[in-house]
Amino acid sequence: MLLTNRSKNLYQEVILDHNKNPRNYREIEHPSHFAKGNNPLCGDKLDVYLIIDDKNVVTDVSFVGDGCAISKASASIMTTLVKDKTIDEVNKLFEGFHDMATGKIEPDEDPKLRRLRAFSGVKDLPARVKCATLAWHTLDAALKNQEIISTE
Amino acid sequence: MLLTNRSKNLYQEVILDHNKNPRNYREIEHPSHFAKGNNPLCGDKLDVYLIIDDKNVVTDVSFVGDGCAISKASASIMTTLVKDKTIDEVNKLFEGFHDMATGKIEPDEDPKLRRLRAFSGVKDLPARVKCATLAWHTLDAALKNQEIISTE
Amino acid sequence: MDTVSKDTISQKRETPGRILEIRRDFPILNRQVQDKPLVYLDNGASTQMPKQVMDTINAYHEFHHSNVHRGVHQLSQEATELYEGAREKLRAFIGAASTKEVVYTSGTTESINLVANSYGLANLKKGDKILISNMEHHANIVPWYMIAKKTGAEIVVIPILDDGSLDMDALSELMDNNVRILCVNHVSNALGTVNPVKEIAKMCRDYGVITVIDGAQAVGHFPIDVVDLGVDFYAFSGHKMHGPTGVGVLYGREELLAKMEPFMGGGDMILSVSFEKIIWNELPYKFEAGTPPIAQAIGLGAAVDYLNSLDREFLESYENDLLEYATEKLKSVSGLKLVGTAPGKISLNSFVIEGVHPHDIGTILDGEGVAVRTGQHCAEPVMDRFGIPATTRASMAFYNTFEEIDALTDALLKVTELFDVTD
Amino acid sequence: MDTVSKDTISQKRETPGRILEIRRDFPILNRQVQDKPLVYLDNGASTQMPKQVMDTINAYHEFHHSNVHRGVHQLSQEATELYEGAREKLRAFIGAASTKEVVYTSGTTESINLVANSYGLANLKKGDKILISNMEHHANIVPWYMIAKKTGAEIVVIPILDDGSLDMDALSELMDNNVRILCVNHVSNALGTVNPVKEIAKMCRDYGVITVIDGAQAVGHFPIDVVDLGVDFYAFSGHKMHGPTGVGVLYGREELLAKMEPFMGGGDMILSVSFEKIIWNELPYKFEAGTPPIAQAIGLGAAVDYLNSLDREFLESYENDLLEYATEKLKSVSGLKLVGTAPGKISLNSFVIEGVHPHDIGTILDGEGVAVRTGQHCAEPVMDRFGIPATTRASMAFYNTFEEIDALTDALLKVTELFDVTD
Ligand SMILES: Cc1ncc(COP(=O)(O)O)c(C=O)c1O
Ligand SMILES: Cc1ncc(COP(=O)(O)O)c(C=O)c1O
Repeated sequence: MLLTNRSKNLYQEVILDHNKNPRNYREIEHPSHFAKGNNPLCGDKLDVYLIIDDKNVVTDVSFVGDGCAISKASASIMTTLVKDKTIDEVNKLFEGFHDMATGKIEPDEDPKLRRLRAFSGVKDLPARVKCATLAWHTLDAALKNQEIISTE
Repeated sequence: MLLTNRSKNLYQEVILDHNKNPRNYREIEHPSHFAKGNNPLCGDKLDVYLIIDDKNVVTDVSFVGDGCAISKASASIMTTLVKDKTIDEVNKLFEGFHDMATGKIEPDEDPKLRRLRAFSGVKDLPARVKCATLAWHTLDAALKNQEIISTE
Repeated sequence: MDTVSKDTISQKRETPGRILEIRRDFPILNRQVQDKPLVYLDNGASTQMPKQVMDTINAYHEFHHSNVHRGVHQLSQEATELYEGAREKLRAFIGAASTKEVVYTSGTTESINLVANSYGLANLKKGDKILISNMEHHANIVPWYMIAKKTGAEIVVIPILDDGSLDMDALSELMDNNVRILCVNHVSNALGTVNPVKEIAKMCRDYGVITVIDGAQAVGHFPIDVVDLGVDFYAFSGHKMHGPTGVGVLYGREELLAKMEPFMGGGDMILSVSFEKIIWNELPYKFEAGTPPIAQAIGLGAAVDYLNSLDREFLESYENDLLEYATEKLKSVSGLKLVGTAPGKISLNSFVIEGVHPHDIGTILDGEGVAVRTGQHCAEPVMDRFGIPATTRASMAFYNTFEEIDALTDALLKVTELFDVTD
Repeated sequence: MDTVSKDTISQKRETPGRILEIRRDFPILNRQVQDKPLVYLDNGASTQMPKQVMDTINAYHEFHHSNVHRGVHQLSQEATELYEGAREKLRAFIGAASTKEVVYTSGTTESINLVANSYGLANLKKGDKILISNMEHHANIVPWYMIAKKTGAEIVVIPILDDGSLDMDALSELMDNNVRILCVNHVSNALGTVNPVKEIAKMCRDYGVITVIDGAQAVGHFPIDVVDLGVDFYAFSGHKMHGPTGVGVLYGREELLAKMEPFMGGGDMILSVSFEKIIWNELPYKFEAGTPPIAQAIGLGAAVDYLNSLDREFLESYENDLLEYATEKLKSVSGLKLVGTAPGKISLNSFVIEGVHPHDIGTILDGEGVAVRTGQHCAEPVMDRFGIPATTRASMAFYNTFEEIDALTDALLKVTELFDVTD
């Protein structure tokens, strides 16, 4: 199969795998934080659930929703990364991820972004940046107690 | 004075004279027919008064109004021409004038149009055809008992 | 290209020379995208413009530009003649009785908003019904939603069948004496369906129902005759028929337009203005407030000339061949399901692929130089009707080739391979 | 051309080389009319377009055209970037705080209709007052007249002084707690008057009155800063600033726009649509229904680039010289009376000649190649105010020359000779 480099670069094994078998794909019955994310451009919809303990640590996190491979894999990988992190650490991760997806920094510049490197390809695809960041924006909204957000 | 041919052709002595000294420029107190004409494009306004006897003959005709030289001279000349004509004759004259002003016939083709020949130059000036025909359209409206008309 | 038998539709087909010649009129078709030749299959969103239209617009700007209607000077008269000349071309193009019935707008969307506001607002009240098909573009839904809110009228949805046809039986049943307005597109941009507008308009006349036909997707594909169709309002856009953006048309029957109040106010749509009293201008100017899209209207006239210069019957049958070929070819893609398989369709295929989101399909196709649209196509209710979040849409024009359909199919096979889709 | 002393304003003056160079950018200025060189003095109606803007529009059509916002493919992304890039240029051009405040429309007229309908209709009621200056263009009168009819609000006219200035004392007295909206143009197209918008806006803020500024005649002549001016809404058109027809802008303060309902409905201005519930899109998209004027917006962005590439301070002072020269020159024409002699004016002279109707003047000037506008300039109340049926208007742009003013004057002398006008 002769795919262009751009597509190969974007649709790496790790993304295809998380898309097919998303981790933490479930509702949490009594979340301490929750938000609905919405990307009207492509119809992506994502709910993010969180349980945060009194030490500001994410003790559980999950998502459900519909979306493209990029947004689904991004959500799945996000849940695996933020688990057991403090809110501060989560915010830093979001920031780093956002900078990488929009091309502001290279993934190699920050070791914490290692496992998110697969998404660095979206920076060349303005219309797809929102797919990659939707889960993170929704997480951010949940942490800030905004219940509905949309990325446009 | 070196005017272009077009302007010389349009602004002939006869037009300039009727513009300066319009004939039958007065109101008629008890007209049998009356109409207000209006060319919104240039703000020309013209009232035409008629007295028509029971033999369908125009026994008196007059106008008042504001307008450019073309429309004023046209109204003035019109009043001098339709006086003592039957409605049928007036309609024929209107038709001939209209055809000449819009370039459908040459003034020489119809001897009755001799005294209207000065207006044949407007056929090259689409924006001015309405000025030349406003008085005639208003006359026509008066004869048809339409009280207000506008040419556009 | 391989030499192939022309009869086997599932095999490769050769594009007629006449089409290849027409392609030369469209400079953008030479573009490269990701180092591959552009395969432009997004004509439903906007069509490309031939050199002839560009040249007309340039000549207008270089030699004739001026404001229209209000000037006695040469340029203004030329601009007015070109602008009004284009209106006459458009009149003939859609078979309207008079240029009074041809109102320039900024596009289909404004055309329909004009009808909704000028006709709808004045003629609808609580208890009245507006019938809107389930396959409408948002342009023929949202304005009515807004007017329904204001008037208390009720929107009633005309359902569609599983193949994407309008449910004509259901429509007959929905017709009653409370229906005032019926809104339907001539051609669905999401499904490709060509609706039986003439039949619908006949039914509406019997009930005294006003028809608002969205012709955005029709005008570029086949000839229109609004009188033969028997419709009341017909809306379309320049940029979907190889003309410019920023211009469109509302056709309306003179009798209706004459009674309607203006939509917008400003210069040119009035006969006289004081602060106490304003008198509206005559048709069609009553509905054209302010400086109109002069260059764009003239460009649209040139697009009409361009289409008229082609053999439209041939183009229509060629587009049918393209559709047939594409429909057959897409069958070879695992997991692909067409959305919209009505018997009468323009050359447009909407589809989903099991397990692959349209957005991913679009990105991968783009990497192969193939431009398709993915998403809801401004027709969310269609997506809801078919229970899908979005589709991928390959919408063709007469300048597309069989080879481009092959390129589309090849690119889709790469998608299914990457995402491991099996039937 | 004769060599003359540059200090004697009533004598001939030489046009600076920089201006002659700029003229080369405008192909239409080479036109011949009636076998004479075109002297284009109808810039108030519409300005001419430089080659640079044409080239941008052509390049867009030849390489990038596609619909915006909704596509993942390359062309759509390029078109979106160009279209949104132009918005950012316009934002900077008028000094707006955010692109959310820059709404594309089809022109000044639609911009004002948008405010009248979306803001006016929702916020006006019986007893409220709308202040409108007596020098407004119909575009800033008719929409308010329509809204006043619907809401019962009252239109109150701000008088103008004999020289064509706004009567600021009268304005102060008209300000009261029932005034909701004030409509005034930045520059009058009939008189040339530049209004003290900053001062007016300050007064309005003190009374909580919303300002709707018609900037159609301002943007092409001098730089604008909406934040410095302190206005609420500011409307202008592309074709009056050397950009294309079919596009304009409404600037609105974000706080106000955010609370307003959309004007038109359709694609792109919504986040989600069902027949039961529709959610509007964010700013500025909420106000941009349907396919926008894409090529035109991009062309307008190019017009901004073009203006920015020039030394605007120099152009402004050159235009002042032109005005001064023309004002002086026109004094030599028997029976000529200027209408509008306010201390602050753009390079525009409206005038009447005793005993000669403007329409005749226009035709004779056209015969000499001189394009002026004659009539009411869509500002009938101004004509009524000065008790005249119409004027002749010579409206200049930075590409006009002193020699062209001479040509205007010479042609006017022919008029007075023909019509035998004496002082
Ligand atoms: C002062 C003024 N306001 C508004 C307008 C209307 O602009 P447009 O016709 O481009 O909508 C014009 C131009 O005709 C104008 O000069
Ligand atoms: C069926 C249909 N109706 C209406 C529209 C709206 O047209 P425009 O965006 O040009 O106003 C479109 C195109 O987007 C369409 O496909």
